Amino acid sequence: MRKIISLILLGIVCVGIIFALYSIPFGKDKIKVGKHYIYNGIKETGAVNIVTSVVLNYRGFDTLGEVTILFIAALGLGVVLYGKKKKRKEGLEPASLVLYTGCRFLFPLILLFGAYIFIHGHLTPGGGFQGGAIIASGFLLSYLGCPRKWISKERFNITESLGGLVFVIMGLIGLTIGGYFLSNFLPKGIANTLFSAGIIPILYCAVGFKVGAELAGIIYNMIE
Amino acid sequence: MKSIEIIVPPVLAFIIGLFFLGLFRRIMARIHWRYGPPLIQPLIDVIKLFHQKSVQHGIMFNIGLIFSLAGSIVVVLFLPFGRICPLSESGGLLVILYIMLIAPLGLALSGGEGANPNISIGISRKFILSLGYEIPLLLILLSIMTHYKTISLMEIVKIQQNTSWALLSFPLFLPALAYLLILPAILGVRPFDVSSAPQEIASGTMVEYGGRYLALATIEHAFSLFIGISLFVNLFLGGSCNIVVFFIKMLVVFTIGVFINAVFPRLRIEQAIKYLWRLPVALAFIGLIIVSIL
Amino acid sequence: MLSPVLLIAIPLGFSFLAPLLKKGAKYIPPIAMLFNLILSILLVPQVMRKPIIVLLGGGWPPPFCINLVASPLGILLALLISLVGFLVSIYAIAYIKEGATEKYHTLYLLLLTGATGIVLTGDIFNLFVFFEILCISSYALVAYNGDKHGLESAVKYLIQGSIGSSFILIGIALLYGLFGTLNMADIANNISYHSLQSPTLYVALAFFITGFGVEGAIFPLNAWLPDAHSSAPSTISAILSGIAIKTGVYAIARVTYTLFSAKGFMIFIATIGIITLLIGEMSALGQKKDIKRMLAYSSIGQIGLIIFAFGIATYYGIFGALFQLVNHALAKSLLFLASGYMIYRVGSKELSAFEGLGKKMPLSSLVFTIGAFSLIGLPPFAGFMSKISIISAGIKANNTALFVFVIIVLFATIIEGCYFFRVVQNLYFKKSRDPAHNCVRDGCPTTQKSEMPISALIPIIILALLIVAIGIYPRLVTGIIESAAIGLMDKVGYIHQILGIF
Amino acid sequence: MNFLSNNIYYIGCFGLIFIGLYIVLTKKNLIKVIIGINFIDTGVNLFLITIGYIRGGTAPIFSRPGLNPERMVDPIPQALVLTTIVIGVSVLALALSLAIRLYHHYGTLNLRKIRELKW
Amino acid sequence: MILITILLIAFGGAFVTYLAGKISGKLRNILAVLVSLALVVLISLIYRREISREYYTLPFLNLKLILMSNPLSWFFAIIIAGIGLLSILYSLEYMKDKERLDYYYFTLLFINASMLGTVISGDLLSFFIFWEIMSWSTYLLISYKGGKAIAAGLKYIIMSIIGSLAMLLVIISLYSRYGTMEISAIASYMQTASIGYTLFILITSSLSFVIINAFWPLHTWLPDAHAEAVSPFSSVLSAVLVRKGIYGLYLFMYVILGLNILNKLHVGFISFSSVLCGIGAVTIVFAAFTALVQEDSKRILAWSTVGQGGYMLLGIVFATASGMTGGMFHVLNHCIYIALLFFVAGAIEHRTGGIRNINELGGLIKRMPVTFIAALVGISGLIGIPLTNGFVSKWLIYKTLILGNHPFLAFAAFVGTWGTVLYGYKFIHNIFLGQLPEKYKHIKEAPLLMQLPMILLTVTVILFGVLPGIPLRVISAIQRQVALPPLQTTLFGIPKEAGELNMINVLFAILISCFIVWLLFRRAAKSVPVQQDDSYAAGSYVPKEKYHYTVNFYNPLSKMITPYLRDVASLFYLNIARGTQRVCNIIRRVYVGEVGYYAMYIVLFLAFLIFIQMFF
Repeated sequence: MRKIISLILLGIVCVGIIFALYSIPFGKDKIKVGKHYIYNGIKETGAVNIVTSVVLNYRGFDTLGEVTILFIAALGLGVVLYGKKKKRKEGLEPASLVLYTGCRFLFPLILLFGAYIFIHGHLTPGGGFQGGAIIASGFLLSYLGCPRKWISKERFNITESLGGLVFVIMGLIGLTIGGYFLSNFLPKGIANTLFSAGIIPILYCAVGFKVGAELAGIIYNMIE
Repeated sequence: MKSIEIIVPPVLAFIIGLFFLGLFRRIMARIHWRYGPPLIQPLIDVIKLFHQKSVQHGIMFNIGLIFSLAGSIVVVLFLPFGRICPLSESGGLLVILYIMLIAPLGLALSGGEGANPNISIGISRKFILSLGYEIPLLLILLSIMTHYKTISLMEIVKIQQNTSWALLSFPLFLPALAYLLILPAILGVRPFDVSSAPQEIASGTMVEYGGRYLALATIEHAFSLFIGISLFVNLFLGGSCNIVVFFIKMLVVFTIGVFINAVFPRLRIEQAIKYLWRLPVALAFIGLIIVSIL
Repeated sequence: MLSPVLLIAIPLGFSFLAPLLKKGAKYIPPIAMLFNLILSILLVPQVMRKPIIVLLGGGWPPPFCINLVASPLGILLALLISLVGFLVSIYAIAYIKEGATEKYHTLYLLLLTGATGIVLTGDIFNLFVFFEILCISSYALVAYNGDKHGLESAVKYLIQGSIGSSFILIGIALLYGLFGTLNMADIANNISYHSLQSPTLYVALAFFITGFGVEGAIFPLNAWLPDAHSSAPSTISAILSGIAIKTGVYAIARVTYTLFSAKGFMIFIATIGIITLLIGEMSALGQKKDIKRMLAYSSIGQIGLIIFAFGIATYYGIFGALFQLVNHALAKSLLFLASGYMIYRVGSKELSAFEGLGKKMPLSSLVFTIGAFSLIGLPPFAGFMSKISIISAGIKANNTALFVFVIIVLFATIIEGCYFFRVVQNLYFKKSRDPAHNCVRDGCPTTQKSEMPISALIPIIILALLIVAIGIYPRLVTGIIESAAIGLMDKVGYIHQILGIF
Repeated sequence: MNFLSNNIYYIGCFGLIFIGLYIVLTKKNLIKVIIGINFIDTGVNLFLITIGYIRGGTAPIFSRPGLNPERMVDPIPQALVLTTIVIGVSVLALALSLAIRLYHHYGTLNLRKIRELKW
Repeated sequence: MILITILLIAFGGAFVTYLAGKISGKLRNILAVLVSLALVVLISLIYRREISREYYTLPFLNLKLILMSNPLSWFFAIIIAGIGLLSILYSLEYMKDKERLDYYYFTLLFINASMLGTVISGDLLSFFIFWEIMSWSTYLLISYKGGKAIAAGLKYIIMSIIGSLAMLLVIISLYSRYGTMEISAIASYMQTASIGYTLFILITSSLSFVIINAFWPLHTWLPDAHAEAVSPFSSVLSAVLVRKGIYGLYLFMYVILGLNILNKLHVGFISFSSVLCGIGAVTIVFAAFTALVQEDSKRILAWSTVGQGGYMLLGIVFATASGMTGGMFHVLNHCIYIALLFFVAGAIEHRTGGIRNINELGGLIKRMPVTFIAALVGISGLIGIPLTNGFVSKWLIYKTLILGNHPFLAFAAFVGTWGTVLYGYKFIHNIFLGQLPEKYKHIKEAPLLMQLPMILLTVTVILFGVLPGIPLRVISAIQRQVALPPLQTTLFGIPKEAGELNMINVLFAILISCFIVWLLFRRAAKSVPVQQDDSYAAGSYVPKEKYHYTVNFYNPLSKMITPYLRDVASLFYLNIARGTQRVCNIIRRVYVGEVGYYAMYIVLFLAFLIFIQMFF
């Protein structure tokens, strides 16, 4: 019964969507505001990766919100899982040597790769979130592979907070210097070089650290 | 002249009322095939009672009774007696209706102070009974007042004297009939004497009275007889310009009442109410409807 | 440098700072909210003259970057949020004792930031992001108590909320596909060139209303509300009821008025509002046990009233709606806060446990009564003024359907009266039944007064005073509400202000 | 067939959304419901990307000179999707943690049994 | 400025009294008395002022708040202030050892203040605001005692809210139509309104007044509320608050609409007035007979309050000089004697330790003579025995009814009066007369502070009964205000041209006859006081406990009428309330608790939206 009703309802919605999508043909060029970004993005922000310039400059405020959401998720996890009985996995078998060594070997590499991703966010595909996720995967690996080598949660928290603060403070500095919140007050440099695009790399670094720390923290919380 | 006008009606009412009381016993006796007491026996009784010592129960026991009698006297002052009506300009029939309340209320207050269960029962019955006859009575009075478009009793009498008796005029004979039917209840005589049933509740309200109290109560009874009958005469028989004619009219009405009294047994209170709220109310109601439509 | 962006940035900064402070975290929300409060009060005169458009990012003209619109409406709501947020956070200092307190305070601040962002932003996707900030932090906060009910309601809230968010996102995507822009003024501009015939717009509007309706608690999308309100900590219930659902309503109003200007659709909105009102109030009357649940249902009812007033679609209607929104935020947070410590003291949410509490907690009971009276709409409290303006708007609209709705509103008011008076008489006129039953926690002697701690008392007294003050002197708020209502009605002006900035 | 090939992406993403919705509506296991929500999220994200797509377009990155800006896909949806993914992840994480705790309290994840709060 | 001063003193005084109570009880009592005294004085000062208005702008919806004094409002204001003062005086002793006195005095003063506000407001909005304040503050005081009072209060407040919302509808509708709330302006606009609209206004607004005045189908709140409130407040409730309904009806019918329009409002036989008359008549009869079977002293009085309202209605509905005067005068009279009677009931309650069941009492005349006299005079006023004030107003009303050819209404009124006689006597008999129960052998007369208001009121009852010209002059000023022909009056009654009533004649007649009878009585042989059980039992043993016949006093009658007195209205409302509860309970089941359904609601809503948008 429930299934039938669900199907009927979804059918009606589906019909509506089909009607709606008539006006939005697939694959046609219907970019409006985006075009502006594509044509003026490099000039205005100095970032070659237009997506990055959108993410951190044109729509930098969204990104701030996004960072905040991740932050909230981390905090929320802390709230929800607070007071859960901590069961140290005593009977946990230590990982095999290969795994252990592999993990230890890979861990810095992964971190490095993540850092690369977010530092070069304005040049290549990728950025703070991607880099942060990679870093977090490194921590996941280390948690799985080397259970004894856990990094204290406090540090994650501090990194998180600092990352967020850097973002906000950069925005405020932009407000005081450039007149707009998150305005690009640093010199834009030459396009397609590492030290270009003003504050975008700095913000991406902050985001990268923050996301990494947060995801790692989430993982930590979940595992515990 | 004015002062005589004020003094005459109560005195006459006193005399006529006591006479009616005597007459009442006399006629009853004749109907029962025995000699009755002399006609002035009530007067003698009253005088005698005034000289007897009695018991009393408190201040309200006295005041209530005094109020009661005084109220009756005032009612008499409001009723046109022949041509005499001392207080005709003080509110008319509506005032009479309300002042008529003083007498039973005073009696009830006085009796209530006596704290005898018989009295309380008597009072309770009396009030219920009065509610019983007041409803048709009110309808009757209303139809008269509505018909003549006045609330002044003097006016009513005057109009009747100019035209014809209400008893004989078309819609008003119905209320008149109803009045006759409830007259015994108004007078408090059998079949409606359940409130003072001597055999059952030892005369009800009267049970604690003796001496001057009983005397005053008797006088009050006399007055109420007078009031009930004279009201009928004034309302339906066109009153009279002449005291003698007026008296004769009263006598006729009274006699009819006594005959009814003599032949019916006492009704229980529910029966009385049922009786009063059926035929008389119906008659009066129909009369009122006709009057108000006309 | 009094930029409205600070209303968002500073609390965000503070909340990032909060985890570093550990014990001191509980003072962060009051400070941040006090800052917001002062800032928004300072901004009011400026905004009343001319809305401030704040550009973010590189400062490119709209629609090329996100912008904040500090219109009278936005500032009014921001003021409300910071005021209620400030007071509730003071209350929370003493109230929140157990659990991950510093996380609580941070999340709380973030929730308010999200709400502020929603009311200030001029970009539909940014609105969505702030919406998510608000929602996700409230999911977490609802579960804060960590008991089974809190978790259950949080899960339910989360499931419904995320469906709603997805719907919003679909709506955004449809609009973006149609117009290629995310700026609300720009979209509105485009829509007013299009006639509203395109089915895409219909469907997008449907998605928007459904999505925002989940947070805005319109019937039948509000099933999360009674659960969440009743099982969250009282401070959070207060904020959810006073702020969170208001932002949902704001979003609906924004979408319908500014974005779509769906005039013909308004009567439908009014109908939804009336249904919500009826269902909410009647459920509240039916809920005889759990006081917080009753209050939650009452919130549903009040939201229905607000939405109904928005649906009248005249200036007076919007005025009444906003006025009611403000009053309800004040009164309902007052009620939740007052009931918070009452529940704490008697150790039960049962209505019957509150019997005779008027003696033990005289001030809390008094303010509870004031809040309840204000909600019923009794003069001289604030709720009366707003209710009367809604009713007068409904009658002035000169529409038979609306007139019938007004009568239903009056009927609902009666129901409201029934259940609130039930509580009031429990507080004052019933003798407390079982002494042992009353004080479970704290071991307080039963005869003794056990009023709230002073830091919790101050906010609720301030709220009560505000309610009375607005009721006696409505000019306190009506000025800004009037210009907010004009602003919301004036779609062309809105577009012009934003797009015509350069 | 032409219709299908033209709209295969739309069909795909809305297919995901509807499957997700269907799961949420009919399944009673909390984990499944969470998965359903994730389906919806993914579908919506795909839809966003699809809307910004141009047939034969390239990524909007001027990694080397001479790229044709006309052929670049819309960068905005990509930026948006970045945000929505993060939101999805956050919700997912929170949902899962709630599920963990809920299981502790109720001993079940059957949503038909987790209904102490009602009416 | 005097009007705003009055209001400020009234409201401010309430708050100050409350705060003073936190310092010391004595200070509070003094303040309460002073405030209410000041109100009486101030209001007396504005007597004879010509119609005066004071404007205060409410910066909201562009409305002006107007305070206005005119004869009508003065009439009601002085009643309110006077009864307020007396009840405060009375409370000083009565409430002495009760709890939460600050609250009590505060609320009582607050209610008085709001009632004053309603009568001196010159626009409908402030009228409504004060009205609502009055409603809820009254609720707070009705429920003050707890116990049964809680339900009574709830009943009251719900009905009162229903009424005031109806009034709100009217007010807002008038406002949206004419853009003003000023009574005089609306009155001039209404002259041109359509019949239908006028009827709507009249019927909807009178709903509220009918409720507050407790007319028949909507009376159900009153008996409970009056019986359960504390006695000084019951007197305020019954004397003043309830009569706000009459004020409101008068305001809407005569001040706002005026005679011309009222006369137009009829469909065939049935006119608005005739419907009201019917309600009034039913109220009178029903209430009188219900009071008859009550056993609770305050409940009897409460029902009598219901019933007497009918007389007022019958009076004011007929826009003749005598009817209107009678109605208004009856408001005043009823207020005086019912306050007196509630004071009496309160005094008895106070001395006997809260006994309200009159069957348990008896013989108190010996212990509480002053109270007895007060009760006797009060009941006489209630019945309308000549020489009490109630008589004059009833006389006027009857006269109007009879001469206006409404014999059936008059009949109802008369029957009601007879009912009143019965229960009035029962009240006195069961409480004061007869045997004094053992346990009350040693109770004292009511304290002096409680006697004082009773004595004052007793004197007033007689005074207005003998010299009705004094209040009638004030009332005729009211009539002039609404362009009705005023009734000619003399000091002792009504002159011959207007239908002759002369109370001084009646007074002398009664006094002289009493004197004569008393002389007769004095001359006769003396009597000996005896114990009450002596004569009944003739010396033999009777149980001491109780032989005073009180229980079920009018047994045969009650048996006959009780089947007809089932409070159908009350049951009906109860069923409505239950039904609503049930419906609410069902509706709340929408929130089933299973999240799948909730999700389905969401999708359903979406589908529904899409559906209707697609196809409509």
